[in-house]
Amino acid sequence: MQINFLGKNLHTPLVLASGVLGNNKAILERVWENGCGLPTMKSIGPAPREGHKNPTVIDLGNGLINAVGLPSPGYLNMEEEWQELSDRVFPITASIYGGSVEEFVQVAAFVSAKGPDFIELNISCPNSDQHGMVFGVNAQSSHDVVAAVKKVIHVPLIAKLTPAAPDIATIAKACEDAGADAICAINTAGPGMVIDIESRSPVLAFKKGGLSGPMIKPIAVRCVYDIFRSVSIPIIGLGGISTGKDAIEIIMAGATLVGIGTAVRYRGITVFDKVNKEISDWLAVHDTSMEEIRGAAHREAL
Amino acid sequence: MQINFLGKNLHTPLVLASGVLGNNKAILERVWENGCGLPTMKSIGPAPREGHKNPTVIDLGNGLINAVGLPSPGYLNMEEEWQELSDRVFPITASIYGGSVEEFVQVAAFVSAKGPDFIELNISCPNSDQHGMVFGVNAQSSHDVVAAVKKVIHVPLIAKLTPAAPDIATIAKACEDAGADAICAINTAGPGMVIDIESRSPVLAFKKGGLSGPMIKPIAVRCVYDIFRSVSIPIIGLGGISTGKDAIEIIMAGATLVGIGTAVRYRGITVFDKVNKEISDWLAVHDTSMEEIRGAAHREAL
Amino acid sequence: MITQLMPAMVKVADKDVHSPEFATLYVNQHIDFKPGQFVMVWIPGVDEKPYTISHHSPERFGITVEAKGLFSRKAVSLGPGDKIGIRGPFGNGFNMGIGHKRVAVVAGGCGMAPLAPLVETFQTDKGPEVFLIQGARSKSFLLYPDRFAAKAEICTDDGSKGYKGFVTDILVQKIKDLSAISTPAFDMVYACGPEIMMAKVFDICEVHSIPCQVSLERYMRCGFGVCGACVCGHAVVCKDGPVFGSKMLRTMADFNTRALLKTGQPVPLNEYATWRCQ
Amino acid sequence: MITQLMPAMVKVADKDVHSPEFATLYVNQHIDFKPGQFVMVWIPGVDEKPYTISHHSPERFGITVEAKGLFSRKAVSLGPGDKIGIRGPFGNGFNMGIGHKRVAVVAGGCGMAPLAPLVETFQTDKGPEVFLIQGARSKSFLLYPDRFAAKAEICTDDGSKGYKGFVTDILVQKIKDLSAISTPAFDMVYACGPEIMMAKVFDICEVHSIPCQVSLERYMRCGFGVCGACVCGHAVVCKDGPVFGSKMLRTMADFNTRALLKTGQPVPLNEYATWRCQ
Ligand SMILES: Cc1cc2nc3c(=O)[nH]c(=O)nc-3n(C[C@H](O)[C@H](O)[C@H](O)COP(=O)(O)OP(=O)(O)OC[C@H]3O[C@@H](n4cnc5c(N)ncnc54)[C@H](O)[C@@H]3O)c2cc1C
Ligand SMILES: Cc1cc2nc3c(=O)[nH]c(=O)nc-3n(C[C@H](O)[C@H](O)[C@H](O)COP(=O)(O)OP(=O)(O)OC[C@H]3O[C@@H](n4cnc5c(N)ncnc54)[C@H](O)[C@@H]3O)c2cc1C
Ligand SMILES: Cc1cc2nc3c(=O)[nH]c(=O)nc-3n(C[C@H](O)[C@H](O)[C@H](O)COP(=O)(O)O)c2cc1C
Ligand SMILES: Cc1cc2nc3c(=O)[nH]c(=O)nc-3n(C[C@H](O)[C@H](O)[C@H](O)COP(=O)(O)O)c2cc1C
Ligand code: FES
Ligand code: FES
Repeated sequence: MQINFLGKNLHTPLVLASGVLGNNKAILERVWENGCGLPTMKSIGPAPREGHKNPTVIDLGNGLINAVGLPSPGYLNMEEEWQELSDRVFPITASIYGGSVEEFVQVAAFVSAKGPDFIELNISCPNSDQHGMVFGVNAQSSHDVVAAVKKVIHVPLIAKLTPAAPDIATIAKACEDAGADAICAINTAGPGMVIDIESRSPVLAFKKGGLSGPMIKPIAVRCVYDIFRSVSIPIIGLGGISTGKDAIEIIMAGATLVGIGTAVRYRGITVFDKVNKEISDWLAVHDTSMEEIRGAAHREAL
Repeated sequence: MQINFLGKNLHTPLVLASGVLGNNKAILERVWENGCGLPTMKSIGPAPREGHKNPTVIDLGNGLINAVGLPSPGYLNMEEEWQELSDRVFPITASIYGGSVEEFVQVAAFVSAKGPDFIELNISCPNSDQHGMVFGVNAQSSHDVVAAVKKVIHVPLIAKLTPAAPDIATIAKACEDAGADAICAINTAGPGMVIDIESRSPVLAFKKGGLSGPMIKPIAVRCVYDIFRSVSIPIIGLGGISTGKDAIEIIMAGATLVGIGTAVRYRGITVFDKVNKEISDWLAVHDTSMEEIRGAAHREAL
Repeated sequence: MITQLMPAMVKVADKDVHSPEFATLYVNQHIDFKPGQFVMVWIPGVDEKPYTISHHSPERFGITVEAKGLFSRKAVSLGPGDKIGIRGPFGNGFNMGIGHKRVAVVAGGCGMAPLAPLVETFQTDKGPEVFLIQGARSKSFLLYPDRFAAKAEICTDDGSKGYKGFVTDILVQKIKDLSAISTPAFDMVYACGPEIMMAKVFDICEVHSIPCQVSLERYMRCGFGVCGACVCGHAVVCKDGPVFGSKMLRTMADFNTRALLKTGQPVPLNEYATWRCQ
Repeated sequence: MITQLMPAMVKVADKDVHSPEFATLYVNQHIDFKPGQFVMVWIPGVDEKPYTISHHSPERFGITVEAKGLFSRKAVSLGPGDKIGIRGPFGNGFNMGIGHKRVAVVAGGCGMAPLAPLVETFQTDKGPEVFLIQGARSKSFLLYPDRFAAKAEICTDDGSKGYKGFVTDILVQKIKDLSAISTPAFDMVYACGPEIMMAKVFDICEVHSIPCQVSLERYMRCGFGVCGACVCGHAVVCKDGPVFGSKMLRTMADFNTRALLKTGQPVPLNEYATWRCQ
């Protein structure tokens, strides 16, 4: 199941979604050993941030709602992690966020020098009032931030988009035009809210939170389908992918790599090995390949 | 459980969501007899429209995906229905849609004369390329269509909003400012897509469809919560409401009436009686009232 | 696994060609089933339509399709190895009652499809005596001529086989004959065919105080009682039906009078048929 | 019903005040349970934190809270009738083994909370002989003094009760004594308390080739292995733990060295403690 992605050889087509399991070497390595081709680090911000008070992550049964609130040591306080990661044997994507184009550029330039294999711009996180999402719902601002960051980094750039954009295909195109090397879709959907009726209070301390997991899969598939029609750069498809069949579905919508986040909750860290096996079994039974089925849902039926 | 809504007495606070069970008198009457305080008719358009080819509605287990495609006899071809409805003993809301402000006005003026109790503007349907949604994602266009329609109708106006709006609270405020008497939220979420991987083809003939039912409830609750903070007109809250507890939750977010659509699939037409009973049992056990709990999630916890 | 959720793509395992117009497609899959229930059949890129389960055993089922329009012609042209999407079963199915001694089953044309498994069930389970009346336009339109243990009363519009005339004529005659021996003549009359035929059966049964059940047909979208496409009076055909008993039929405003077009517009039944012929 | 999903608001049914710092809150609800598992406790408007289930019967459970910071002080101030939100249980719990003859249980301070139900289970189920060593700052911090059938070896930092000194001194001594009679001295050593204490226990056990299990504490958010807040080396404390055995501890980079702050930054354990004191 080896796959070449923007010039790097990955041992599997599966990506660990940003914000899941954090950014320490030992755990990212474990994920990689368990069949993840490309672990993504938790988004790194311009300054130290503790994130929101608990509850921050609640399991709704068919998906999660979370408002972790972009906790980050801040890009200047991660020497220890970079040090440890410097002799890693696996590829990583560093995810970053900022509150302005300047902040994005500052963080990106610094992080790029630390040698991640890819940099992902989180222009799509709904869990903070000041950060991220504002860029991802507008084509012009998405273009601006991608173009500015592209100038200061030396590794391929992935733009991570939000399904809250009124027209995600337009945003993706703007990112491609600005120099993005790949698109990652989608970040959490909604936002949503759950209220505990006994205490009459929203359960999340931040009140609202992003939705992930099985309940957002149809939204993720639609987004990847739309983006595939508007750009020619590769797409990392994620959002509710839990099984090999889910992965095949989003590949048929147009994804090159497939991300997994919430499914770690439902199937454990070994979800990567399981999904890889399910994908290759399915491909074998159907006598086909990843390349052949990519974007297949765009061809005329029968 | 009687409740006064914009001057009308309803025998229960439950609304039948538009597009569910159609717009013929006999079936609307049955729904009303089964505990629905206010049946909403299927959205009426400016011209006859057959809607999309099948599959148009698929059950995903925890909600539906649909792209029925706004079928309508067209407002000029409904004499028979209006005739029958003229001697009804129950209240109704007529839902309408159009492709331009002029069409909305044309349909609204005509329909208003037929004597529905309320008119709902569907400025939020995602299942057609030309109709509806375009208004609901923009505050200015929402304001324009509401203001124009308000001038030509003689019954209270309800604006039905889409969760696809980047900021639904702003849209709601624009509608209130333009003269809307109530807000209905939400229409279907997404849109989403499901692909059958065996035939490699999107299952819906229209490919994309709106999501409804339990999986969108957190989005609906969040929207009603946001709208409640920005307007002072009453809100019809719907989206995934299936039980009395769901209804209590959306009332605590700020809803005055509670709509039910997809739950008809999961609990039958008697879902209305069931939910009414569940609501009043809960209120009794907690020694409280609908009025007291409305918007309760906005008060400080404990 | 076939469920009411996403269509399951399954292979057509076998095909019986009954006549140029009729074919039965078999699928080697288990499906829950009660006679009278239907499935939604999806041909990707074409359309999705409801079809009665006309053949059923624990590991196999079949649907019988009459080539009429675009979709059904495509369905009839499929053969072993072709794939179709199936979701279901939907609908209530026939109420087979308890302790029935004698029932009549009245089938018109393709209406034999839902009734056939009913007849089979009755004939195996030490069920009631079944009086089967089968009608069609002409001989070649008679479905399953050799399927049942008991022989059927046949009638054709053109007299090419059996009695020349309507199934209802035979039903009336038989009720008269039997009334001499026992009352009621039948414990239940089951009917499926053109709606006008079913309306006549209902009227006849009402006159003779015999309960009846008929299986209705309407344009369908969801198949599970939400979209409203199939509404007939106060009844939701896909969910409350497609089988309705005498009590329901008595108050069902649109029975034998109106049906909804795809637009949702209610029109007289003959206009509905014209639209279906486009 | 209490599940791992949305917190269930439940009433505090009873409260035991052990000392000004410690209280146990009881809830009259069933919860699935294995000794060592924990629940997330939510006080609306305040925060949500993990607490070990320290008392358990089929229709009731309890948590013992030490008043340290904002949240735990609030929790300790609650009483019968007050409501708290509970989700869980989470974590793996202790592996109680099969056929153990003699085990040691080493508790430091509040570390007694997860170990107490383990001791009880061992003492009822014709389990192994339990050698219990309990330590605390001073006498008033000793949890559950009269809870167990067998008596415990007590030690306090200030000598206000029992031996003046560390639990680990007693463990070493006991292993020596027992080694004269049988090898290994214990089939398993279970420990919970300050991480430095657990690290010492682990070292002692390694030297004497005795397997051990310790229960770790880290800042937590989700409680079910997704958010990464509680990661310790390659282990996810809330999901793979909180209980870890010798094999895992041998390769767990951050054990007794680093923990993550709320920001996600890894810091030396003492710095983590300082942050927790803010
Ligand atoms: C519950 C249910 C069960 C069904 N079971 C079967 C079955 O077992 N076998 C089967 O062949 N069909 C069955 N049908 C009908 C089937 O779903 C299709 O409507 C039919 O196959 C025609 O589809 P089409 O797209 O090919 O034709 P269309 O393009 O829709 O219509 C063209 C032709 O259909 C005829 N026609 C279709 N429906 C009507 C009608 N209501 N009244 C008058 N004329 C009509 C017209 O005369 C015309 O010749 C069932 C329908 C329902 C609701
Ligand atoms: C799996 C698990 C089970 C737990 N079970 C229990 C339990 O049964 N009973 C119980 O009382 N607590 C338990 N805790 C700890 C509990 O979750 C809280 O962290 C604790 O109650 C302090 O919360 P706080 O908000 O009141 O204090 P904070 O405001 O977070 O911190 C203030 C005080 O906490 C002390 N403190 C907290 N954590 C540490 C630490 N890691 N190292 C050093 N000092 C620290 C500081 O010294 C300071 O006095 C458990 C934690 C985990 C992860
Ligand atoms: C607890 C949690 C934290 C997340 N944090 C981040 C983050 O820091 N940066 C980011 O780009 N996405 C973050 N996400 C979004 C995921 O990377 C992913 O896009 C989303 O969850 C959809 O995928 P899934 O359904 O497989 O989880 C987070 C998701 C969860 C559940
Ligand atoms: C099959 C179907 C058809 C619908 N048609 C309409 C419509 O015509 N007009 C409209 O305003 N909303 C329409 N809706 C949206 C519903 O009225 C409702 O807003 C949405 O389904 C969320 O509520 P629910 O989760 O209770 O179904 C339709 C929904 C479904 C499932
Ligand atoms: S087909 Fe949708 S309600 Fe019957
Ligand atoms: S608390 Fe979230 S992974 Fe452990």
